[in-house]
Amino acid sequence: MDECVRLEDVGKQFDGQWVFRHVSLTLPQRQTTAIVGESGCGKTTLLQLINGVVSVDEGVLSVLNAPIPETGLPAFRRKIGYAVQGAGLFPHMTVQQNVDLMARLEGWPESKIRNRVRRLFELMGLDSALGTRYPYQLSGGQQQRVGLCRAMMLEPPLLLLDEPFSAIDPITREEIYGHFEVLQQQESVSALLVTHDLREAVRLAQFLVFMGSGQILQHGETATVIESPASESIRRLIETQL
Amino acid sequence: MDECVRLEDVGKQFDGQWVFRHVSLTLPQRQTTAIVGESGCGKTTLLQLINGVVSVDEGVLSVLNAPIPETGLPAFRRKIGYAVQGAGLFPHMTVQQNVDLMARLEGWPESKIRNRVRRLFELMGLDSALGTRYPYQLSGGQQQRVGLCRAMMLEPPLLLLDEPFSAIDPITREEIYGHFEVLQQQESVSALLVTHDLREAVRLAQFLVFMGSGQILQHGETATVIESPASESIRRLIETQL
Amino acid sequence: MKRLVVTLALFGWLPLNAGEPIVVASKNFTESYLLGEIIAQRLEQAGMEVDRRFGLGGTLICFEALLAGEIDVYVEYSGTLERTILKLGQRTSILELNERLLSRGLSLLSPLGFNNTYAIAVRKEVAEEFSLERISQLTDYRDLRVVVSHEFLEREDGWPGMRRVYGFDWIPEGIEHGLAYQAMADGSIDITDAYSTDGELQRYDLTVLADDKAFFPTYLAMPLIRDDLSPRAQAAIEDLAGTLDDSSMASLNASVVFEGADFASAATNHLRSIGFDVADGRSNTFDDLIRNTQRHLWLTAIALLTATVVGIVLALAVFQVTWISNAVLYVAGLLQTIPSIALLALMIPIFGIGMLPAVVALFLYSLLPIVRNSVTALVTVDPVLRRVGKAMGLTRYDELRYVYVPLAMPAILAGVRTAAVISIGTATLAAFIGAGGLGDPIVTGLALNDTSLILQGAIPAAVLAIATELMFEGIERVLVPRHLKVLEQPR
Amino acid sequence: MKRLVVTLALFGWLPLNAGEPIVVASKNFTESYLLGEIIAQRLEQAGMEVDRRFGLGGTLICFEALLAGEIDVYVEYSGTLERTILKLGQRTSILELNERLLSRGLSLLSPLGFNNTYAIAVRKEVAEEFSLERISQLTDYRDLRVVVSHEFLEREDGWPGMRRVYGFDWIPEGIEHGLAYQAMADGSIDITDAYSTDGELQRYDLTVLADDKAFFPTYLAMPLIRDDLSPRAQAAIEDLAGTLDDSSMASLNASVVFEGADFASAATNHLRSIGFDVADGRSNTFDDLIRNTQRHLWLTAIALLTATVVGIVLALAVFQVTWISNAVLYVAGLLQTIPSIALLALMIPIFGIGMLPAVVALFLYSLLPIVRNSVTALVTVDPVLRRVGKAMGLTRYDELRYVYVPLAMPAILAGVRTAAVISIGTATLAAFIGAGGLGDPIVTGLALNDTSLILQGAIPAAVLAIATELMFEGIERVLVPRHLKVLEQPR
Ligand SMILES: Nc1ncnc2c1ncn2[C@@H]1O[C@H](COP(=O)(O)OP(=O)(O)OP(=O)(O)O)[C@@H](O)[C@H]1O
Ligand SMILES: Nc1ncnc2c1ncn2[C@@H]1O[C@H](COP(=O)(O)OP(=O)(O)OP(=O)(O)O)[C@@H](O)[C@H]1O
Ligand SMILES: [Mg+2]
Ligand SMILES: [Mg+2]
Repeated sequence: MDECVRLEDVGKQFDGQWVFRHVSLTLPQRQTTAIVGESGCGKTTLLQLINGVVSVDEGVLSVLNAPIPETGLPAFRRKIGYAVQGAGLFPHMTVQQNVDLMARLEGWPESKIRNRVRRLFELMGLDSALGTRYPYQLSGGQQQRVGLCRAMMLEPPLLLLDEPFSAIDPITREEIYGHFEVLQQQESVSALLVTHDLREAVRLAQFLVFMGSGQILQHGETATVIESPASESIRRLIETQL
Repeated sequence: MDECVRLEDVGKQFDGQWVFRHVSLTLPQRQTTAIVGESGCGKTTLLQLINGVVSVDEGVLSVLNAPIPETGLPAFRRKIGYAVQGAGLFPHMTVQQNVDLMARLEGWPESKIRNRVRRLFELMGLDSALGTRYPYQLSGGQQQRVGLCRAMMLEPPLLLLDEPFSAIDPITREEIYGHFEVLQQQESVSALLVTHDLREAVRLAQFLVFMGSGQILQHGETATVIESPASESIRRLIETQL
Repeated sequence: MKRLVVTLALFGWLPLNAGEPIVVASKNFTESYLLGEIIAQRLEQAGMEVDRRFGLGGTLICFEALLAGEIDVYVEYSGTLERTILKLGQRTSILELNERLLSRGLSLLSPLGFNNTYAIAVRKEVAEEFSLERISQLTDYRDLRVVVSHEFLEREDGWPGMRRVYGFDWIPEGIEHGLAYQAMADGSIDITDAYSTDGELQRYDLTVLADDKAFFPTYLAMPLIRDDLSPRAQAAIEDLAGTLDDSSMASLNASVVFEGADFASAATNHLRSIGFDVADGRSNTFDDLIRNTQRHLWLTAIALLTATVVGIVLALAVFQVTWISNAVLYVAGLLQTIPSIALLALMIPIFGIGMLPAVVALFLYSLLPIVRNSVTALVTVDPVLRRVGKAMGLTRYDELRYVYVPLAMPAILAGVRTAAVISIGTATLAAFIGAGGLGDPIVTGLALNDTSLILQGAIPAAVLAIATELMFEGIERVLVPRHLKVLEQPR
Repeated sequence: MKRLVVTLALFGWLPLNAGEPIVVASKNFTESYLLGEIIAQRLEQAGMEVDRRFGLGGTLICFEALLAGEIDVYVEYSGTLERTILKLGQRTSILELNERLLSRGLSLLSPLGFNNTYAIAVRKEVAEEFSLERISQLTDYRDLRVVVSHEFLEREDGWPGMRRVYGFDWIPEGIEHGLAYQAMADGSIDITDAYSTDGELQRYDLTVLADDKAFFPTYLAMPLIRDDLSPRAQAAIEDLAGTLDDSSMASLNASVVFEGADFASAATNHLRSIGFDVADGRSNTFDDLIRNTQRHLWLTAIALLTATVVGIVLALAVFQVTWISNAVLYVAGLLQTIPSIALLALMIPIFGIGMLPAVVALFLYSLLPIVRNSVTALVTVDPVLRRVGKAMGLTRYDELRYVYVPLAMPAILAGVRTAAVISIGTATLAAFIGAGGLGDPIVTGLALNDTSLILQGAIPAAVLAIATELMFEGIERVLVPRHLKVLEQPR
């Protein structure tokens, strides 16, 4: 199986304190890997490393079969759709502008942009009338879904999703799950999904990573992990949450 | 049973469009009421109405046994702890300053402030070393918990919690649930909890509100609602989520 | 930039060729003002538009301004051209002067008629009594009381030379020039030296003796023009050739100095007397006002536009490296501490006079507020959004364009607005270096203590400031993202 | 504010009582400069510190400045006090003058000796030939050629009065005053009027006749002081009483006007000649520099502090109502469009001369950048955070203090920094209204075309600008919230 992201012995510190060290992890291509873990254990940091927004302090990192390039980072990043935690929409752009900015910069024809935006809005259950609003005029869940649209706009081969459904109600979320699965097959994307919802992880991901503070506790195919948890605490978590 | 918040036929519009109309609702004192509903149906708006940050366009609203005062809004609001969706921490203040600002303005003695902050940090599973950091140096879940601490700092009789646990991992969340229940008994607060997690709602709330777009679908004691859902969609929701 | 120039020209702000007014200048003494005004009125009567730039500070400033194309015509004297400007030997023919000027793109028109040189003046009674008409006759009348100015007594082109040429063997006493006329008037002196167009010759009724041995150098007054001046304008000025002899120039001077006539009406009277049907007076205050305001607007607009572009680009280039942006701010600050008059004075050796140095000075003054506000605003853009921009794959340029600049826009515009208002204020000082604008009436008014003149500058400047504010409000409405304009007032 | 004043005083910026220098002023003509310099050097020799404020623009400016406590002493003439200042009848006694001055907190010291009034001057040979000593003798020598200035011929305290008092029955011819001396020199005139301390009396060796019928009003020169001047200083000045008679004053004037001596060394020579052992020359350039810089700093610091406080408070008061904040910005902009010289001139009738009007003008100029930046920054504070502040229960005041101001701080400081640098530049113009500072050497240097003098002002001003920038960087380090200083550079 092809690999999409590989970390070998990676470490990252802030202000001299290690967030994690010796993290080794391989994400398979065209599969979704879910990361579940304690708040503050470094999940967001991990996504930022893969995207190249923060740099690795230790170890080797390869993304899309190459180390993170020294030059041409913008082009590299456009192949990675990143839905940031908490939406992170540009307040000075309308919803439409937030979503289609990158496509315009890529020079997509107008019709292609329109179709893609319409499609994404439908998938996310967003009213197309929201397109002309500014982010501050949206509810939290609407903002989060706009952020998702923005991440997926360029049809990137790799998606980094940081708690992307946390502010969305269960019914809408269920719909999006369905669309997401279809999308994954059609567009054959690889995805890395950070979530606190174990049911969501099991539902969407073929692979599952349990992260503890500063290290990886367990990593494997979802079914395997669920059946044989590596530790008591993981077992308890699986029992209470599923 | 005393009532804590009462809405009669309340309506609110943005730019001429009604978010909801004819909403009538009574929240009992010293109980937790959970609101569950579609993203964008107006939950956050409802909390803001109760807090007086946005004004009612229609109907009658009474909070803590009085209409929202014309003058003295600050004093009124200090009796309401509001954990805003997405934390909303002040970026220019440290975590400590964010949490204890209101207590200082209220003139609390230093020792009382210190004790309260320490207690809240413990309840929320936050490392006390985080106190000197700025919000941008925290993970999403940490920020959310700091926002909760800030809301609860003044021991307000009424808590408005807007998806307060959405970015927190299940284990930490479970701990906080426990503390929350104890707290509610000890400090006898009333709480209004917006959540997308039905299990959370059932776990914490004595009363349950289902909100649809523009109206209230069902409202009652949690057990009653779970047992006899008012509509097919609520029934399905309960079935899939619990 | 080309498009900008054309646009501005359409609004009449830029002196492009089409319909461009003819710039008539003068030096800062009475005769020169009068000659300038006569030419200006003649051109206007011939249907052309004129821009008056009178009172420039001296021969060299006029000449340089003409070379630089800042002005189109002023009246110069042949002797001054010969000695002071072209530094040639004496008695250079006008043809030769013209040749040398032609090679520099200038051209002399025909002399106006009079020759403003030294002259020997005799009390009228005395001249009549002895039928004195020519200087050479003086040898026969030794007992006339000749008293000349100290300067004349000593200059080689004064008494010493004259004595040799005319063969006088006595040395007269010296006197203060200003006093000589009065001494002539009260009869204590019979003969003295004078300038041939002095108004005093008329006032004290003196007779000027002919320089029959052609000793005195000639200072013929001639319009000096740029040779790209339109043939129509040249012809109109040429019509004035020979219309002003020494005595009519002297009486024109006298009418201003002794009778308190203003330049404009004196010039009008003269032109009518020689058959040009010019309109009444001049003093179309409203036209002045419009022209000054346009010039002012143009000065500040150019300076501000350049400063805005340079300032923002500079800020974008340096804001990410603290020490470089500090260095830029220090330099901009140092420029700001140079007092405006000193800065304008410093500009002259580098940029000459006129609009260019004024625009440069205004540009330098405008930089600081723009650069500082831009740097501050760019540096304080929310770090979260900066990171999001990077993460999305924006290039360096696109980050600036789509994230930094729009988010910093309100503060950048605030800097530009401050700079605009400061420029409008400082531009009034540009009048000192002949750049015109609303400073013209203010400076003249301050000198003459003429409040209405001061207000002619001050009120339009104030109106301009307000208009600028309104314009920027419009710009802000377009450029500032809507979410920043939500000043909703939650209770 | 009290604490601030004390702090500044500790740094020697504020002229508080202790160790405060004595401010010696002069009017703007030679004799007054000399007298000011003599008093200044006498005080310095007596061990006191002196601040020279020479060349103030006229009698009223000096007198008002003294009343206002801006200066401590200058030399005034009894006749001027009587007529121009106090507007009393003629021949008021010095005692009476002093009484009236005392009630206004001023006091006259004893006359320096000379009487600068009209005088009748005779050519020395003539005086000797006829033993002329007193004016009354003139009746006996009618054939002497008396020619007086036109002004003297017509003034009531000139010839007409003198004629009545002395009984002269003839009317002399009139002459230009400047010419009279030369006419005397070449012997064409024997007698004319003069001022009794004119340097020309020495230069042309003229004898002054005694006014033996005491016709001419007295213009005795007397140090005019504030009566709170320290007894020690008063005593030191009083030592100069009677040490300068008409002829020594005249020769002092002559040494400056005709021999090119500078005021300082002329004063030194005089003081030595009357037995005061003063140090050599004056011209401690370094002290000057320090004093000018201190003064400059003080001017800008006061203006800037006030403008900062007023500007920010104003911005906080108005920013939430768009039309009011626009109106405030318009007014501030209009103030900015008034050219600095005109603004300073406008200040004089309102605030007199000295530091106050300068500070007011600088204050007005500083307002715009501060108010505009503050308003812009306050208006653009993130609406989400504003709402959170409300929701938490912050009062209006606490919202401003804990949310708006800290978030707007970088832009507010940028405005203050721009204002600071503009102030440092504009303050050089304050020299025009006697406020001192680094403009003093610049203005004098520009007038005298003395580059080293200009640099004595320009370089410290530049250093001041840099120092200010550095200081503000320190302030920013403290006041700007840390999260805004994260300029991390993600790749
Ligand atoms: N300032 C505004 N202008 C216009 N529409 C607004 C504004 N604020 C909110 N809305 C709209 O009002 C509706 C209710 O918003 P609200 O934030 O209350 O939803 P919510 O129930 O909290 O949703 P979520 O679960 O996604 O947070 C949404 O459809 C939203 O788009
Ligand atoms: N700029 C920073 N400076 C210092 N510490 C930081 C910084 N950013 C993050 N951290 C710390 O690094 C750790 C990992 O943060 P990260 O955001 O990756 O957590 P996370 O796993 O995404 O948590 P959550 O589930 O709460 O979002 C946290 O403990 C956080 O406090
Ligand atoms: Mg995270
Ligand atoms: Mg919400």
